[in-house]
Amino acid sequence: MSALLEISGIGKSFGAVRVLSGISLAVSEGETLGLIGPNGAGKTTLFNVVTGFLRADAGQVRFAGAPVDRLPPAERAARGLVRTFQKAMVFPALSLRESLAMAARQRAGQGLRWLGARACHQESAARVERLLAESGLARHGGERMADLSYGEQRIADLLMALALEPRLLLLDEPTAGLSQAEAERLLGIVRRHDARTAIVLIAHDIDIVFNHCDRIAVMHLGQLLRTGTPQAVRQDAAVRAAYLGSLAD
Amino acid sequence: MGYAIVQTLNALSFSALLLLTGLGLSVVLSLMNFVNLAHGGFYLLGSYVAVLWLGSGAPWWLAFPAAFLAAGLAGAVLERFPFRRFYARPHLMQVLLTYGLSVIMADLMRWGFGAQILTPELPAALQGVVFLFDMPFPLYRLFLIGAGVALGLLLWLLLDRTLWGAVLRAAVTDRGIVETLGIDTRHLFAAVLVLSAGLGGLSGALGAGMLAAYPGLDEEVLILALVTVVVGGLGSFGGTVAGALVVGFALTFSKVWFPEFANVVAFSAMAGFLLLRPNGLIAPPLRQI
Amino acid sequence: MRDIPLSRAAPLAAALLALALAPLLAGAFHLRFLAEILLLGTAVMSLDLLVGLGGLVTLGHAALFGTAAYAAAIAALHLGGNLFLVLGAGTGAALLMAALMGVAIMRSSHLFLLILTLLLGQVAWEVAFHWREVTGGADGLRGLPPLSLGPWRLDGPRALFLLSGGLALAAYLLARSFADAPIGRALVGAREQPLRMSALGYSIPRIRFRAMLAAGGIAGAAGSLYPFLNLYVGPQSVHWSLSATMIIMLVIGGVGSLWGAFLGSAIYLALQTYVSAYTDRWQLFVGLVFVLIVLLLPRGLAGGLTGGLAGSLAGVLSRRGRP
Amino acid sequence: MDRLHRRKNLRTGNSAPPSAPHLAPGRRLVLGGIAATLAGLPPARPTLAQTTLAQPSLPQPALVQARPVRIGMITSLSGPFTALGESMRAGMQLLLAQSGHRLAGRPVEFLVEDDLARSEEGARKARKLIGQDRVDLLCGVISSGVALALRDVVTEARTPTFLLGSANDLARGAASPFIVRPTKTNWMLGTTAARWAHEKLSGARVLTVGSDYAAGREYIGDFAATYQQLGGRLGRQLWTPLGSADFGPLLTTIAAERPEAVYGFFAGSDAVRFLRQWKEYRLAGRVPLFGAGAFFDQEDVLPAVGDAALGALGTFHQSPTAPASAAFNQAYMATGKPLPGEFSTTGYVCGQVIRATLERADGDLADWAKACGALFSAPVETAFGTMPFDPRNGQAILDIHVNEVRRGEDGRMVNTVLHTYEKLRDPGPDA
Repeated sequence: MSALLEISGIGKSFGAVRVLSGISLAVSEGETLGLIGPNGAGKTTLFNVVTGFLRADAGQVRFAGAPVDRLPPAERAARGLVRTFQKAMVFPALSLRESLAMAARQRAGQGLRWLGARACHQESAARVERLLAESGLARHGGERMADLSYGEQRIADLLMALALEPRLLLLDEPTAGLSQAEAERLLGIVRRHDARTAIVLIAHDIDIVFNHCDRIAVMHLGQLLRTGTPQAVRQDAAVRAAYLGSLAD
Repeated sequence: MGYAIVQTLNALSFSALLLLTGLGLSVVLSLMNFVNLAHGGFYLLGSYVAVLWLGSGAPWWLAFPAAFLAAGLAGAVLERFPFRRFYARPHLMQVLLTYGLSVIMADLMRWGFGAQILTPELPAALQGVVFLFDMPFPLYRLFLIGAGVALGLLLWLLLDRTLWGAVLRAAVTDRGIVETLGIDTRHLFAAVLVLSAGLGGLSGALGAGMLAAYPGLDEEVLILALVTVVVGGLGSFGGTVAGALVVGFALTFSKVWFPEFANVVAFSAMAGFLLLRPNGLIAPPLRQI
Repeated sequence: MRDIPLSRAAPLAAALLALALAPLLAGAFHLRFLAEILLLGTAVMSLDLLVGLGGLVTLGHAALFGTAAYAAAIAALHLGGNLFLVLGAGTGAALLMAALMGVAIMRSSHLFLLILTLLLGQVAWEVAFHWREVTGGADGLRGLPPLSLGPWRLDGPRALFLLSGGLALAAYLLARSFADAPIGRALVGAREQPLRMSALGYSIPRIRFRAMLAAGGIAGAAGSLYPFLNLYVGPQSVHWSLSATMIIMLVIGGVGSLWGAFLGSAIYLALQTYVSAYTDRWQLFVGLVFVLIVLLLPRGLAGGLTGGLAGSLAGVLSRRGRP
Repeated sequence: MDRLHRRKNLRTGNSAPPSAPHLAPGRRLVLGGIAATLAGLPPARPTLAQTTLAQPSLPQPALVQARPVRIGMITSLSGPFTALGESMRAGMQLLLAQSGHRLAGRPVEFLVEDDLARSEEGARKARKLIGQDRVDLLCGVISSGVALALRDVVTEARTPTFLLGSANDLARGAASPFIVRPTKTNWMLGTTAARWAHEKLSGARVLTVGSDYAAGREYIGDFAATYQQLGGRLGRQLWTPLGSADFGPLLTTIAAERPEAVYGFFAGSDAVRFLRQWKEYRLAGRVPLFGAGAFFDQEDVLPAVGDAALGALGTFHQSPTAPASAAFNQAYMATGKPLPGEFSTTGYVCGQVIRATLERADGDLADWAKACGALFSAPVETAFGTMPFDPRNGQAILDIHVNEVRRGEDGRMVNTVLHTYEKLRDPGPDA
């Protein structure tokens, strides 16, 4: 079975600074891949390249068997390659329900409808209510996003991504700034929603990564250091030296 | 031969005028992220001051510092209230506020200086002409080119090569850090605005010999300056220079080659250019995420 | 069925009542004046779709409005003043122009958009100003046939007022539905979090292009009737200074509140028409009013009114709620 | 000071008696007007103060003499023609002051509205003056675009109008039985310039350069047509957009063409810039310069260009050295104004024609056809000279002067009459 996402030979520089060099990586359907590495390793840049927010200098990205390098971010998202951002990016003036509806309508291909809006509203409503119920945020549905707590905003951010029914979800530090319990709750929502969704997870909390991921990729100074099962990675000498070592001491 | 040289000099002199007006605008835009549509008003005020000064019999060369001071003073007043409260606001609000102020300034100037077209009496030293291959070119325009180059250099040295300029650039990047050093950034920003307004007035004084002074000129100049700054790409000194050259040459040579359709050609060319390069000639590197 | 909230129904009812009563009470000049306010207000409201919802400030709106005006006038000169013909020609031309402006709005934003649309508007003005055989050049086109609908001539002030009122009302409902529809919400989303919107699979250029088409269509419909107020159309209706005037009207009325556009155009035109008879300094007056509104009521008079009303209402309720 | 007195339009000047301003019942205070308009309400009733101040409105014909005649003027008090509009108003105000604010025995109320040089604005102001202020007659307008926009408005309202724009069409296709035109058409100036050029330059190749808008096209087009008819040769025809900031490129092109003579038309700030740069590029004195109309306007252009226009020739229906305008010149300058130019004289002449119309109709314009007939029956003595009217289109038949810009005794530049073409009559509807 071929991989869902195939990255080969990605390189990227900002001016004289080489941020990514020769990254090759594959993610298969339903898999959860953890992406770790110290600050400045190039994890978020890799996300930006994969989702089309940055254009790579070299290399290729294939998603579901087709090259997506020339597609704009919106087009990639529409194909199921969905991401979140390091900081919760919510629409402060819209309510939680409206925000989720925005994602749900886009998924249904009705995001730019003008006339016959009533029908769109109703169609997306069911999916939105299901998401709200799953996440336990139903009672906040009518509140403006700006009025939600930070943890709730992060969950709302995730729910928007889930409303798109992603095939691959790229989560960029979804648990940063959250308590352990909140983080577990958030990842639980992802898993419960749809087990077939592949996930790439960037997180600084090593425990979370090792507990939730099937495989782990370690980045350091723009290069992919090692890919493997949590066990293998934990025991890798190079990884220890570059990254885990400081934690293990 | 002479024809081509003189037309090129025509373009250069107009570019110099655009540079002078554009610089004032781009200084506040690039350093303080403040859009000042009242800049045309500073320009026209400078023109009027210079016209009156040159007609008064006082030493002619003092007309330029006088125009700088008059416009700078107007800028200082407006900086205290209400510009200062709008530095952190979105561009739309700045555009609206300063546009309203420019309407008020324009009407006050019409009140004070009348609606007649006024022109300066240039000193004899600037009235001469040079002949290049038998084609006449006014000395005054050479003076404009010289002034444009000199002022551009001076400003660049001030902002790029002095401590004051360094502090200023630091304050733009991070206001907080500079304030912890005990520097009052409010004064710093006020000084930049006064400098920009003064530059507007100075360019008005220099440009009066070419464009005269009358109600409505402020708006015409403002648009040219805005186009210059935007075509150059916001927020860089080199961009404004490049923009002035592009706009000056486009406007001049469209008049040379298609006199009847000069504006259509020049505007379409600039619009087309902005469609192809939506961030202008020299866009500062920007990381969105 | 969704209920229409009272806050929305009340102004609607008031508008209908005013439309019905005005022709009985106002004189010929005032009716025509009101018609002008309504037509310009409609154009300003369409601008509000871009500025208020999308945060996209353009200086090219008069080009849409004026292109429609010229197209409608030219169609009427050659083919007669049938209302639907005129509306169709004007709106169609405006949509074409909006498609051109749409390319601009897809590609640029902020100050760049402002200048790009200014340049495009200037090109449109140059064409109207110089294409004498078709547009009459600086002198404009006069002697248009009056509007007609089958056997009825619609050239009296009352007919023009009712026509403009009907158009304004229809345009308001249309704009309202745009703002509430997925496309309107997407436009707000693209303003607030453009990156997030891209990540949700929304193509921001496509959202903006469609918004420009919607705004252009509405402005075009208003523009097509505009020449028939005076049976004349001139190049000033395309000039960027009319775009700037529209922005002023919008800000006075209140950015983001659709009905504020009508309030803004009424106040601006009334100032311009009445104050100028009393003092040469009327522009000073308009400038001061404008600056004061920007300083004190950033959400315009509409925002100030509803904010003030809602505020006082909330005050009353909370006082009552106390034991 | 009573606030009613400060309203600028009510009275024509300081010489007006301070008592008893004539307020018609329809006139309202600013706020009342705005409020009424916003609410779509009918005109408010006059307030108590206004009622007591106002003349009792008595519509009986016997008292028509006592009722004030209301004259509405539409002119540009902002926008590109501001200075011209102020001059036009000043000329009219001077005539009214000289007449003691009474014409044909009736007191005058003079209302001025600003058209911003925008057609739609002018049309709205005209409708306001007609529909709300109930003026008896209208006059004014600088911009021909505004004049053409007003044509149907005043014709439909059947309001007698003295219209001062100069587009040829105003005397031709756009002529109207309700419009009198006490000023020139562009054709009159363009064609006489061609005749003069033909007589004096004996077939020189003339390069034309013009501001590319309606008036420029007419001035240059009529010149070119007549000049070629007479057998003259034309050189290159150059056009430049209205509102050009820099004429350097154009003047360099002209210098490279080495023309035998240049005929041009510019107005306002364009004229000032063109002439100053004409001198800077050393074309002044080397190439004969012809022009027409506002290009060398005495009040608007000449004071701003120093001696740059010295020796230039222009055809114009106005000249400060024309004998007919001597009395007006003196009176105008006595109010502290400079030597008058076209629009101050036009404003004054317009007043003279309005006065003649009212006097010949015994102050009663109710029967406009009759009043108009009386006006057209005999010429009117004006500051433009003896002015007969063409009854076909209400267009004045004018003497056109060829002016040379000369240095006057006090050193200032003066448009000096060299020659006069008498009784120019626009082809009118026949054209």
